[in-house]
Amino acid sequence: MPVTHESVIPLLAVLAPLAAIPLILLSSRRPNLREFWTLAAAFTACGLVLSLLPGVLAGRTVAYDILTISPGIALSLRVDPTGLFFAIICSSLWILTSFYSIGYVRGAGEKKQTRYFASFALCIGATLGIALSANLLSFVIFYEMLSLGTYPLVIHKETRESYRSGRMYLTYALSAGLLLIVATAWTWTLAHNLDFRPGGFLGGVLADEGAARALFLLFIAGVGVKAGLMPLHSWLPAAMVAPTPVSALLHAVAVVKSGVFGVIRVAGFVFGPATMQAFGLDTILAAVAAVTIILASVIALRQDNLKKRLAFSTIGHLSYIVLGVALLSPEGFMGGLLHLANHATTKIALFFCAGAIYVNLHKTEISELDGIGKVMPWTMAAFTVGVLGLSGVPPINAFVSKFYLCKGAVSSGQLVFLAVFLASGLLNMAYFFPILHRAFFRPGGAGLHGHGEASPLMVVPIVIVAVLSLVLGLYPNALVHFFDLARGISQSVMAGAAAPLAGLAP
Amino acid sequence: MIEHARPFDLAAERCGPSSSPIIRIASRGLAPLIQIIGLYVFFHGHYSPGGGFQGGVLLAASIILLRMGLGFANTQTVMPSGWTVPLGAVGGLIYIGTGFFAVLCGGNFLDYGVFPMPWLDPPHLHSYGILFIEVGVTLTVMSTLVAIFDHLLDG
Amino acid sequence: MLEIIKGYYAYFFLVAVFCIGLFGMMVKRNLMKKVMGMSMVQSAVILFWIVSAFKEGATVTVLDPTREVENADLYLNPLPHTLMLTAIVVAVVTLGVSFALLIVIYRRYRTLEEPLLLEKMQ
Amino acid sequence: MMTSHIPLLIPASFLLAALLIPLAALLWRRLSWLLAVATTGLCFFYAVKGLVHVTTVGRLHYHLAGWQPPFGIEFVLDPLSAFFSVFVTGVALLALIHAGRVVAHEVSGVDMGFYSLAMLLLAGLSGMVVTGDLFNLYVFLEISALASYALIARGDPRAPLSAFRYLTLGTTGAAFYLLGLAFVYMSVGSLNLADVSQLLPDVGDTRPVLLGLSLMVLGIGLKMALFPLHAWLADAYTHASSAATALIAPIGTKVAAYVLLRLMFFLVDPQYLRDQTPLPAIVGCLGAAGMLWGSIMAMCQKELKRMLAYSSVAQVGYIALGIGLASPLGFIGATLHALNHACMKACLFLVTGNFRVRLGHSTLPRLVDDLRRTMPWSAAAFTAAAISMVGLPPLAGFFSKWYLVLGSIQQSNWVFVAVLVASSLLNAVYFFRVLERLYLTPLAPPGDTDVATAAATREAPASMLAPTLVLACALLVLGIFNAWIVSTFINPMIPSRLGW
Repeated sequence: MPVTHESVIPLLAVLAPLAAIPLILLSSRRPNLREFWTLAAAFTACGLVLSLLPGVLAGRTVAYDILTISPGIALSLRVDPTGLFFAIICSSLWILTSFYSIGYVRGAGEKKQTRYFASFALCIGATLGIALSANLLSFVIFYEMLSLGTYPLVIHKETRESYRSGRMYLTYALSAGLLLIVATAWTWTLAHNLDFRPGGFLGGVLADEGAARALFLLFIAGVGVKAGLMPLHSWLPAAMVAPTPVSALLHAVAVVKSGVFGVIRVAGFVFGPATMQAFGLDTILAAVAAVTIILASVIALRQDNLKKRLAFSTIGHLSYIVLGVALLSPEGFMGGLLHLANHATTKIALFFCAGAIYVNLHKTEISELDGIGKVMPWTMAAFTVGVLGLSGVPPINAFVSKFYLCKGAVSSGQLVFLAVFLASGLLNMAYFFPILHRAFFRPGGAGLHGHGEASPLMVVPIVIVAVLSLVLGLYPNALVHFFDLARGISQSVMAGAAAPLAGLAP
Repeated sequence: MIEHARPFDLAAERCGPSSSPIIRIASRGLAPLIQIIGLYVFFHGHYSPGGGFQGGVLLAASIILLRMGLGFANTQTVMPSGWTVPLGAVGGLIYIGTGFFAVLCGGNFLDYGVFPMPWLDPPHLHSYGILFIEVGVTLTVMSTLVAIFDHLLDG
Repeated sequence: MLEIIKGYYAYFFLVAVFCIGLFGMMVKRNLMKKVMGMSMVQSAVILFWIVSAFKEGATVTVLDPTREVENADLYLNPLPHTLMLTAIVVAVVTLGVSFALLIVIYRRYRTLEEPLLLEKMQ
Repeated sequence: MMTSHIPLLIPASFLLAALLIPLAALLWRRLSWLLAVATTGLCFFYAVKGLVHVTTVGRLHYHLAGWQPPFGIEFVLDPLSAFFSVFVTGVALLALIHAGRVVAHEVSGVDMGFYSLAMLLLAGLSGMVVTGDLFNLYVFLEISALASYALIARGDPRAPLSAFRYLTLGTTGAAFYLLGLAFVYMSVGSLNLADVSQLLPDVGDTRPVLLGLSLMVLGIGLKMALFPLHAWLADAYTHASSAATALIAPIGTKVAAYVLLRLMFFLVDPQYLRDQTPLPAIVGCLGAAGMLWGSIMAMCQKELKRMLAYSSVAQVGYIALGIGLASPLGFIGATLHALNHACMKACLFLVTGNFRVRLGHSTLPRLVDDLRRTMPWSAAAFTAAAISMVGLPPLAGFFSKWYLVLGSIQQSNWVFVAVLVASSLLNAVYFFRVLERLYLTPLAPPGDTDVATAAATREAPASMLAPTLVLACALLVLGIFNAWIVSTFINPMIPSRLGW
């Protein structure tokens, strides 16, 4: 195991957003000061997380025990490459979303903004906690906090429909949390250890296949709700009733990604490839993921509401990552991890555009989007970049991860999943390109005269995210070494923790 | 339950002196006798059947006999109604007091052996210790029963 | 069969009293009858303790000069008797409290029949 | 000198206060409340001192009136009883501080009676926790029961009948306990708990002992409102005055649970019980059934206090489940849940008291004005307690459920695990229903809105709000330091005979 240092930075990174909550609540009368607190928290969290990057690249892992929860298990944070990978995505995109949501909330005139920003900060704090948690129990604790933090956001509009989807979200999230608690307790009884270890720690402990399958299903059910696996996905489209920045960051990046991150932790760091192979668990996971990809893409075809279509496309792309993990091949695992980052940037661009269109033109249905290309050129350009990326067209980053996913499918010899990836690429085009066609090639509808771009506070983040996707597409290792991190992680997991991370020189 | 101006007004109205002189005179004659028997039963609780509880009941019976015979208002001098509940509390306090007195004298709660009475050997100390307890019990039982009678009358 | 009954007739009696008491509490609708059933249950238990202290041919535990002191079998076991003094006091106090409650209920609702009470309370 | 007297001082000073209050009330009306709070505070201090002494030095044995154990009554302060006496007196202290204004507002007539009875109740409860003699336990059981009947009877018009129903059931329970004790006494010959547990193994014919034990468990189950024997609880807690409920609800059933712990873990060897007899399994299954039934009933209640009463039945089911596991993890889970639930339930009932004093009612459909603005602190305390009851991690409720799940899985008892999950979800349903009512502006205007109260409400007075907030913060502290609580206080309690 690489040498572990004791340092308080991971704790500060998690505490930064949480500390902002009381400040936001106190300064509810002065919006500008309140927004300043959100931005300050965003920048500090991102700065702290990035400051950890050189250490991790050089192979050092940093840990911090907050307190012992129950004898033998501590609520502790540990910055290993996987945790840092997810933390970077969340904290960086939080900055962009903060700017965007300030523009959005003021543009759409939302009420109860203080509660909005406070629960936003709580969610991000919990997500960072999930990313950096060192063992299963800390993961569950932050997981439950995230479920609680998201509830006020889902019911933000306080209409009857938002209450209903809020209740549905809560039922799914709480039952998932409870299943996870039971699974964690079972793991503790079996292995008396909950700390994540590359290559898994349940190797020698699981005796019979039935128990292993039951435990795996418990974990996947617990984590799969947030990862939008098919039978447990129906809360995600319902949660689209929330304001768009919430859908953008939470239901495209933070909440659902923490579900997929949970799948990565369970598959890679609790069970480990060897045990999954031994008990045939990977085929279960792969089958569920493949079905989800195809079904989600097909349903997305028929959705007229823009945000619902994006939601189903998110469900599909999340299962890309799950399928990548289930392939149990180094390239597949790496492809999944990369897609975690790439899908985040592209999907957040699409949601931002949907938000800008709503705020600017008050249009939510796709059939109303005729000719807005001329009215909102920058937004629709970013939208095009996002769409091309998700369909797997080369210059944008989603292509890189899809390429490695296909390579993983080929190297693991399961060509059926290769077919699934390619078919879903086509389906992506099938449900995204009509939107582009309507926007650019259809004559402008009636109410478009006199409308320009949305406010700069919203358009600038959209363009930044689109450019980010493009840059990451051309230089996958740019800025934050996503590529090296992903390769290092997949090697360590596949080799079963034998290969130390030292060989990860930039 | 309408509250009268002063407590026990309703009781005073309801329970006037008895109409027939025989009862009035007999109750005045009998009451002291019952009280003496009550005290006798109380004091001889150690050797013969009896003790604090039974003594208290007899004393209460005599007071209630007077209440019924001579009327509620006239017998206030014997046992004022307002005093019944506090007197019961005082009885309990005597019981607890002897217990704590034993603690103060260094022994355990209710351990009469440690009472600072050098001229008595332990067995006698125990019997006199019990006596203090019995006094408390008698007082409590008597006043509680009279309190029940008064409050029932009072509606 | 006979010596079983001869040996344990007290216990059969107690079981009968206990069951009658429970039956009374459960089935009777009048609250006062429930209180009677309750007191039967309590006295059955108290008597059960007293019966448990019985010894063949033993006398009450008061020093009798004619009998020696060392032989314990000649005297009944005093402990259950003393304990049951307290249990009797407890039973009396419970009866007292239940009667107080019944008086309050009667004063307010003018009836002690449970079905009528429930209607009046709606 | 004082520490050796602590086991006695706690019940005795409560009794002393119970007798002093009628006299004190003659001098000045408010003095009875002050005396009650002062005595409870003193006893809380003694209990804490006792707990510190027990964990550092060792057990405290106190022979009443100097008689040695097998004959005389012995008060014992060991880790379990010290732990329970601390949180019983602590919660009672907060409830009594809160009761100051509520009694003046709700209970008609002289409030001396309330405080004197409250002291008597606490004397009985702390006596039950401290005594080492089984018959003395019965006497204290009856004292506390009688005090609670009287406390419950002074409430709204339906209170006397529910108090009467509680009285009949409670007395039958006590009669069963006494009957069971007769069997145990006849076969063992001693009444001192430690003495009996040593004499039991070499008792030849074990049938009467087991019958006696099961009768005692039945009696205590009735006092503890274990599932099939809980009929009295809902009416009793709903119709009593909110001050009485806030005092009785959190600690009444917990002390009965303490007695059940004593009977099932210390009187008889739990290992033997679990292997030879179905008793722990029955208690566990009744607990599980109670958890489901209580939560389901709580879901369909309109009135907040009745809902909390049914949720009490469910939470007692958790403790019974822990006891039913008859393993160290089950023991830790049951004890920790007794502590957590006492604080949670006390906080919830105090908040209900705040609502009743300010709004005049606590029926859910009529909680019209969003209390988030008018009573922010009470609503916040209610949210903290609700989240802890549902069992979400940062707060205390999660950790006791964690131990219960661990214990169930260790015995691979999947039924209990499923029931734990299901009842946590049901808890979530009926608590979030109330939270939604508190925090979100209602959609359809409910039928009979008494608009008058909407404008008049303002935050509860400080003397009622302070204990509520202390309890809410206590939940967070208990959650965070639960590992320390388990390792320093609960582990030394586990009976040595219980193998892992």
